[in-house]
Amino acid sequence: MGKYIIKRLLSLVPVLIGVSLIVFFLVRMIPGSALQMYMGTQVEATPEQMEELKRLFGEDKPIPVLYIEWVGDLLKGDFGYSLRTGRPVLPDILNRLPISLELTLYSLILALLIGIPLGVLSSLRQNTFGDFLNRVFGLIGLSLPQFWLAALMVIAFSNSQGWIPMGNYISLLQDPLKNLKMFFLPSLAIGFGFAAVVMRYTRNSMLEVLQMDYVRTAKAKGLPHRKVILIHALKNAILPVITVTGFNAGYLLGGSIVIEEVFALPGMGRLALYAINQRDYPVIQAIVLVIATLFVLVNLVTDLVYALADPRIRLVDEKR
Amino acid sequence: MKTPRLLRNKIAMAGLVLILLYVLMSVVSLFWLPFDPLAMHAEQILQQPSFATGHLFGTDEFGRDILSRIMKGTSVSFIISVSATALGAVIGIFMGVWAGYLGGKADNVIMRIADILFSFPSLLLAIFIMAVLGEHTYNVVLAIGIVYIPQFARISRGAIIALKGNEFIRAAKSNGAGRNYILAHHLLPNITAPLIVQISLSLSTAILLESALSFLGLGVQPPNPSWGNMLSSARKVMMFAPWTAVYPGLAIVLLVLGFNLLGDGLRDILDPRLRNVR
Amino acid sequence: MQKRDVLLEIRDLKVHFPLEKGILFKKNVGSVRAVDGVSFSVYKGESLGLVGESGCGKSTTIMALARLERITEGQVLFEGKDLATLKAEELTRARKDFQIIFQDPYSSLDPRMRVLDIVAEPMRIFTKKGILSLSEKEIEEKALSLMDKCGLSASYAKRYPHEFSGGQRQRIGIARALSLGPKLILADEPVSALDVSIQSQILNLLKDLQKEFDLTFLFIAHDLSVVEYFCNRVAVMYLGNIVEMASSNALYKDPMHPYTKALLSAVPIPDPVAATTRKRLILKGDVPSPSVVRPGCPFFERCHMAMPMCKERKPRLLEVGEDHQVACFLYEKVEGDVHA
Amino acid sequence: AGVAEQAPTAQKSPTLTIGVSQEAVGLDPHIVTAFSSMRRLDLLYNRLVRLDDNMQVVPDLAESWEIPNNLTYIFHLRKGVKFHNGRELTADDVKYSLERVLDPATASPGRSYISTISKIEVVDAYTVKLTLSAPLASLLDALTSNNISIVPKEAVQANGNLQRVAVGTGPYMLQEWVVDNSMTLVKNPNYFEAGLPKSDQIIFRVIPEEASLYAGVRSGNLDLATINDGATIRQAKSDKNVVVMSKPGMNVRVFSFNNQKKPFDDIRVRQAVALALDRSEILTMAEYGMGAATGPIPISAKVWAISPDKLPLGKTDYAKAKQLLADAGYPNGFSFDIVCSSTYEGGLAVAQVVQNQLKNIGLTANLDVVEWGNYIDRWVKRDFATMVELRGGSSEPDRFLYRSLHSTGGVNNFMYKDAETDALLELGREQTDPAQRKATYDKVQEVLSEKAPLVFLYSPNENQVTSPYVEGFKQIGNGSLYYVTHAQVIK
Amino acid sequence: MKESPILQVEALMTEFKTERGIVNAVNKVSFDVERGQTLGIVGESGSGKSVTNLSILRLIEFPPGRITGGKVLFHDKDLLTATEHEILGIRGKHISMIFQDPLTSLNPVIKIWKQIAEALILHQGMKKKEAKMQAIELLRIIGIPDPQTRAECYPHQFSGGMRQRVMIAMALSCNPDILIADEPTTALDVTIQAQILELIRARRDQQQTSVIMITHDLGVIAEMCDQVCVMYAGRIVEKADVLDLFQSPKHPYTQGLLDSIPRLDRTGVERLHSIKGSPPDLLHLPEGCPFRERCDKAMNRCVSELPPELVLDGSSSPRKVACWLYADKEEAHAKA
Ligand SMILES: Nc1ncnc2c1ncn2[C@@H]1O[C@H](COP(=O)(O)OP(=O)(O)OP(=O)(O)O)[C@@H](O)[C@H]1O
Ligand SMILES: Nc1ncnc2c1ncn2[C@@H]1O[C@H](COP(=O)(O)OP(=O)(O)OP(=O)(O)O)[C@@H](O)[C@H]1O
Ligand SMILES: [Mg+2]
Ligand SMILES: [Mg+2]
Repeated sequence: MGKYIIKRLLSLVPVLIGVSLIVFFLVRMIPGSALQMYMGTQVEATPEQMEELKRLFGEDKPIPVLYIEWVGDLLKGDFGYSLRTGRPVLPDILNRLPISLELTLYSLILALLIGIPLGVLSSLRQNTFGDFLNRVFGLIGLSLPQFWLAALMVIAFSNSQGWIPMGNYISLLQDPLKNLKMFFLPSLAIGFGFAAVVMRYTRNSMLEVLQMDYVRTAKAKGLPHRKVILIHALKNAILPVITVTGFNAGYLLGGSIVIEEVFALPGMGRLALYAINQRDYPVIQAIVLVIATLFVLVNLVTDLVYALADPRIRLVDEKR
Repeated sequence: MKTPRLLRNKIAMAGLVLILLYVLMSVVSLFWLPFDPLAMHAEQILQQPSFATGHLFGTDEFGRDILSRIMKGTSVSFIISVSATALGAVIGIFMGVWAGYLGGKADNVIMRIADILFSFPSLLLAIFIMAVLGEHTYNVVLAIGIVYIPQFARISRGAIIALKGNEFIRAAKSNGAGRNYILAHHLLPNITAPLIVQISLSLSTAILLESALSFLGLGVQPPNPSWGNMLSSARKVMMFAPWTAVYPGLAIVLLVLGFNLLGDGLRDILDPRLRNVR
Repeated sequence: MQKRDVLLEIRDLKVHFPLEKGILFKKNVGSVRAVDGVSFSVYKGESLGLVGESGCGKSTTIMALARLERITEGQVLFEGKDLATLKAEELTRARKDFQIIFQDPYSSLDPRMRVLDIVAEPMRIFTKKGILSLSEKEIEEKALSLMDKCGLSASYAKRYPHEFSGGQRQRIGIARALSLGPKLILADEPVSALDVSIQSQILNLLKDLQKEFDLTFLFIAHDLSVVEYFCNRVAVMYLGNIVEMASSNALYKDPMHPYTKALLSAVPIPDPVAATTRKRLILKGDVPSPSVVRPGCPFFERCHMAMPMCKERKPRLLEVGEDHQVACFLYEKVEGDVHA
Repeated sequence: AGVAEQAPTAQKSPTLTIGVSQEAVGLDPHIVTAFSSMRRLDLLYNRLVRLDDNMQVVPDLAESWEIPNNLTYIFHLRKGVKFHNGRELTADDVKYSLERVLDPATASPGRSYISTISKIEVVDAYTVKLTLSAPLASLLDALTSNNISIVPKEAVQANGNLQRVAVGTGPYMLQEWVVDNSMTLVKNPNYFEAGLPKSDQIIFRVIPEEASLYAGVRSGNLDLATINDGATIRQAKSDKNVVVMSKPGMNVRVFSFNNQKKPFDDIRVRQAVALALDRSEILTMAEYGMGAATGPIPISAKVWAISPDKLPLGKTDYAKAKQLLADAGYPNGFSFDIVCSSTYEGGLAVAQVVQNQLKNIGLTANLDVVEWGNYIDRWVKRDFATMVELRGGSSEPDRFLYRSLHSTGGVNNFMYKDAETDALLELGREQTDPAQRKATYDKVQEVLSEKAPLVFLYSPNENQVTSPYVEGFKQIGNGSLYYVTHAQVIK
Repeated sequence: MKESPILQVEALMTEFKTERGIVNAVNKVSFDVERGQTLGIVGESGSGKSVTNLSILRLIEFPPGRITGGKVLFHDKDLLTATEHEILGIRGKHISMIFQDPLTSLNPVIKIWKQIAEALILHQGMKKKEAKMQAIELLRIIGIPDPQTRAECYPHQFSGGMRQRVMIAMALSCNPDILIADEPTTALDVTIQAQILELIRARRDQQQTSVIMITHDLGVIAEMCDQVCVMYAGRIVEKADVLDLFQSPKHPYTQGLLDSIPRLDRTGVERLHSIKGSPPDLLHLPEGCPFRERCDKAMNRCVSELPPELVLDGSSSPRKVACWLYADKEEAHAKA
């Protein structure tokens, strides 16, 4: 198992190399530069000043050289300095990470809390009106643009204290209640659509599992319906849900840009958006790397959880 | 056999009807619109929906008729979602099919590329591409299409690998069929079912992605209306003129719902698990 | 003993599937020895049965000899040509002469093709490759006549496989196998998936076709009664090896290998009177894993007659009677004693 | 009932929370360019002189000053002013700070404001003498800029630059900065102005959505917020839970031409466009009326500005415009691109209205809406035919117009070269007599309106929304939050 | 008169609603199970064997399935009208089942001992620990080597034969009165099949359990059963003592079946008999006898009238046949 994890971690290397190459060169293909953004449309500068600025903004060397320097620094643990704020990149990213992680986690929890029971209910009443309503509800959930939902929430809750984060991040340790309160609406805005996904997966997977012979075996043993569903069916039906959950978790970590924007949550997504807008290359590069790493890590965790939940999956090739 | 199945599936039919309504709307919008969707009227800014003025969905901050703009935006949404899906599907399926069919090293290489694309969050990737290419409608198509590539690649690869184990593939081989022949005659025709489902779902997400991009100011650019940029500009005024956000939002929700209903229904129809076999 | 023409000869065929590990850089960590040194010949006009328990390598053997599975080692001489080393184009040419009937009537037909196209497909491919020269009309006529021979009426031509029952699908598969006019039919459990009443129809059909087209069969089954009925010679496989080979009569009357004996005694006989009197030889345990390398007799672990030497050396296939071969030290010893 | 309704004794809250839409980009006053940074610097540093709420230059670190001739300025500093690090400020710090700004290696944007300073002499610990190489009428105004704040040398040397630290003399000291979340400032107990600042603590919160900013004030999460967006202000105005402070600011929205690109190299074409643009309609539709029509000098610079309807081409006249177009050889109009961006500065809304208005004289404008970084790229490369811009104006005409419209101006991106304009701007720069200068700049405004190298449209309002409990805040009109020092929340 | 049967199935009817119409999967099926005896049910795929037995324990999924008529009397209690609570008390305790596919019939994510212990806890009121001990004991009895450690395994770590044994251990854990074995060996190799059949035989003989053995293998029937029912298209076409059935099959279908299997005990058969045609589509059952289209002896009457169940005299006990051939024969007398 330990060996397996190490192997999986090693497989990060090529992904990171690929991602870093793409990002590094892609970012520099975006028209405009950090220096231009910095100068804006109002500032005059003499040619000597421009030379100096170019040096400061790292625009004085060819891109491949810059790439190699950057990778060299990375290996030393130096992620560089933000061109926008002049602050070191890594601490700023690490500051935001908890916010994105929390948002992701809460959305997933909400989604699972809503999605799994609905999916199970729906599958048990397949093709009834209730099932139909459930599915349509789920599909509507899938069809709502997150940002629209979020914007409507901001309108609806603009008068109530504490529900809209307003750029004011309160950490879980500081005040758990306030923390949960401020994350509730953003998590719901994300979780709602994802709940629909969970519901669909749970439903489909339950439908499949309910036709399996072992469910019949359990019933033939005289187990009451509730136990058959909760113990025998759900344990199996949950497996594909684990996979999608993990998959979406990976996505959400870097993907809740719009929600962070609307609710003014200072997370990674927003940082990424700003960094792109400001051509803050070191920040963009670092974020993308961090997100890609997280993505791979989350996938690894998902696989581990999956292996825990499904004994058939073996992480290491054992002898049979 | 096929058509009646579709017709009998309530969910798919509901989706189809919704989509057809939109198609109708987009066709009508080519010839007729209640008002000029681009004409501004300083004296009619942010009017409430009303029968009396004829602005059934109200007007926006430039006094433009929202209904007309939504109608005009329909074709844009269709064009973007259809072409982005087509782009992603063609390239993704091509990659996935070959990866799945060839297996081994080719599979490894192709899928690693897809993985790298995959480990970018889709919106971020789209934002990147838009930033590099600039804000044009066809770049929106490109950005969303690229986001779709790995998804289609995965699905078609999975489907091909599942199919490869079937004995009829061996049968064809034993009858002297070559690689390309098997691909064209046996594999591709048989992966259409999962792909059709994926396509209809992709059509729906394309609309959502486009609107999210527009919402961030990166999608279809004003004054041309798209539902996303209508919402984006409504952001400022929606607190006191909620109709500016509600109707374009509903336009998105209903069409996306249409594609999702269709996709879900098709899945029911095409998924043998949910059917009584034999 | 009459002189018989050898149509197919297999010499020391081995098919090993590599067991791979690793994510990026795959490395071999052993192999599944699905077929581990099999030799036999198929004579013109005969039906050779290949029996054995699930996983013993029957399918792999014929898939390998049809070059649908990679051959690890060994020769496959078909009319003198070694199929194992033929180049792609020659191989295609050769395929005309040996065709396969598959086990699963559901997955062996492309669900998206019409029956007529399924039957005609091999002819179309060979025409396209310039090996046959048939017009589309000829192809269709031939396909229809084959369908007719296999008990499928012409009115089925435009239907899809899912509209047929298992038995009918198997008939489609048979018609397809016959379309190129092969000499050898490799039948991989063609009746295992079928109901008893249908099974006899198909077996009869195959017998009729054999006569009509002068076919040679390599017939796989796990049901010993079916093999007994259909084949004149039988090879018994265990864990990738042939442990006994004999004419049907000899094998069923006088099985020699302990495994064959156990196998025969385990087959339930539809006769309640006989059932009560029959003595059963019940084997312990299951078929062991083919990925473990064992130097000795493959049947060693389950054999009730096992001797110490069985664990160390692998017995050779020895001629023990007229047209009867066994791979077991029980008989080797006797032979050895005679010589000593 | 009277007793029951009586409010509990009003209590002063120690904290004032300010919502802003953009995060500060570094805090080194000599380096930063971003408006958002300036708003923090208002509270952290001082300059020699500052502007009051009537846009008058008043003492800040300099108690008083003398201008013996138009090339010499002598400043007398306050005594006992202490930096946040506890050291007293002296004339050496002023010399060091000005020299740092002037050093090209600092790459300070403030350099261009004061580049004519040729000599800085420390007369005594509390007196500094500046000598100019050429007259610069706008020097005092330039010294009010945040970019010319006075900083301690040792802090710069210790940190390389001051982007992440703040060691000023200002009323507040930097306590904590969580980027894109909040910045907490605490009262400077040694601040030199007696009784200031009023609040013990200031918290800046970054909330990018303007609607959310407004919601923040409404819900009491914020005490004060700066909001640009007209729509939001319009709504806030009808809301009794908040107080809206609004007055035309110093920025100018302009519609600019590339004066060397066909067809806008033809003055008649430019004039036609100028005549076709209806400022009040643009204001209504793009800003919800939150602004004032302006000519070349921001209308809020009351001393200098002339209202556009009193200037040439200030009133819409389609007939004349069409005639001009016909004269220029475009009787049927033509089509061209307007570069704009969806950020506030990028003026997308204005561009849409302009596009619509130009239809009236048969011109077809296509919007080239680009992302902000692209926009700047286009601007820098002068890759546009026309563009909607927001120009940062100034109450000092020289500071604004010279760099924008003089043929050698650092931000003259219109490629505008006109001898008459150049001469007038050079003259205005040297004149120290107010009446003479006024005459010169009246002429400048007339010439610029007539020749229309760009069309000055309006000055958007500077808006602050506060909760009703905020007392003492005043707007200056250039966005500065200096008067936060005077503000407190009393509930 | 012998002891009354332990289970009586009377005119059981089960149907499925499908997209294409209603399938009458089980149509008026009646049979009795005697204490300690083994009843075999043979028939082709789709003839309704499994559905019949699932119906006994009301394990038919609704929708699409529904039991539409008949009685299932267990100790004079009709299981079809029993309350949910009553039926739960019978399943697994008095009547238990083994299914065809040992691979899919065990829950893949639950440990072996837990799956066995479940029924013990439920029906015998055992504590968890006690149940685990008992489960391990059961594993030992069915011949799993090293039961202590193997109990902690998951099903996929067992071979097919071992899994099927676990199924049997599970089914027999509460000493049921009746064991229903639905093709328990179809998925297994012959040598393993022999092991499993041996195990069932031994348990049956020790505990006097009645067994219903479903199979399509006449060999298994011959080896295991006392009585046999032959099913065709949802009906029982012949019911007899095992000896009678094999010695003198009456129904043309049974005769055809017996003739069409290759048999090791009768080598050298040149050509098998085969029943023409294929089993009917239950959706479109023809009127009259469902077998008539494949029957060599079909008469006009077969086309229009469904043959009733006729009682004939057998050598050891009365036997029943549903075929018009015997309607006029002396020996036949229609069942009351
Ligand atoms: N592609 C493969 N990779 C690895 N192992 C394989 C592969 N194909 C077959 N095997 C293994 O080879 C052995 C022989 O398989 P084969 O299919 O030839 O058996 P069989 O005798 O045909 O069995 P059955 O009666 O079940 O069809 C089995 O253990 C199987 O697991
Ligand atoms: N869930 C279901 N939905 C619809 N029809 C069903 C369902 N289950 C069974 N049937 C139908 O009921 C009939 C009897 O099925 P059953 O499973 O009892 O056959 P069987 O005799 O056990 O066959 P096998 O030997 O294949 O197990 C079949 O025609 C089948 O199509
Ligand atoms: Mg096989
Ligand atoms: Mg069954």
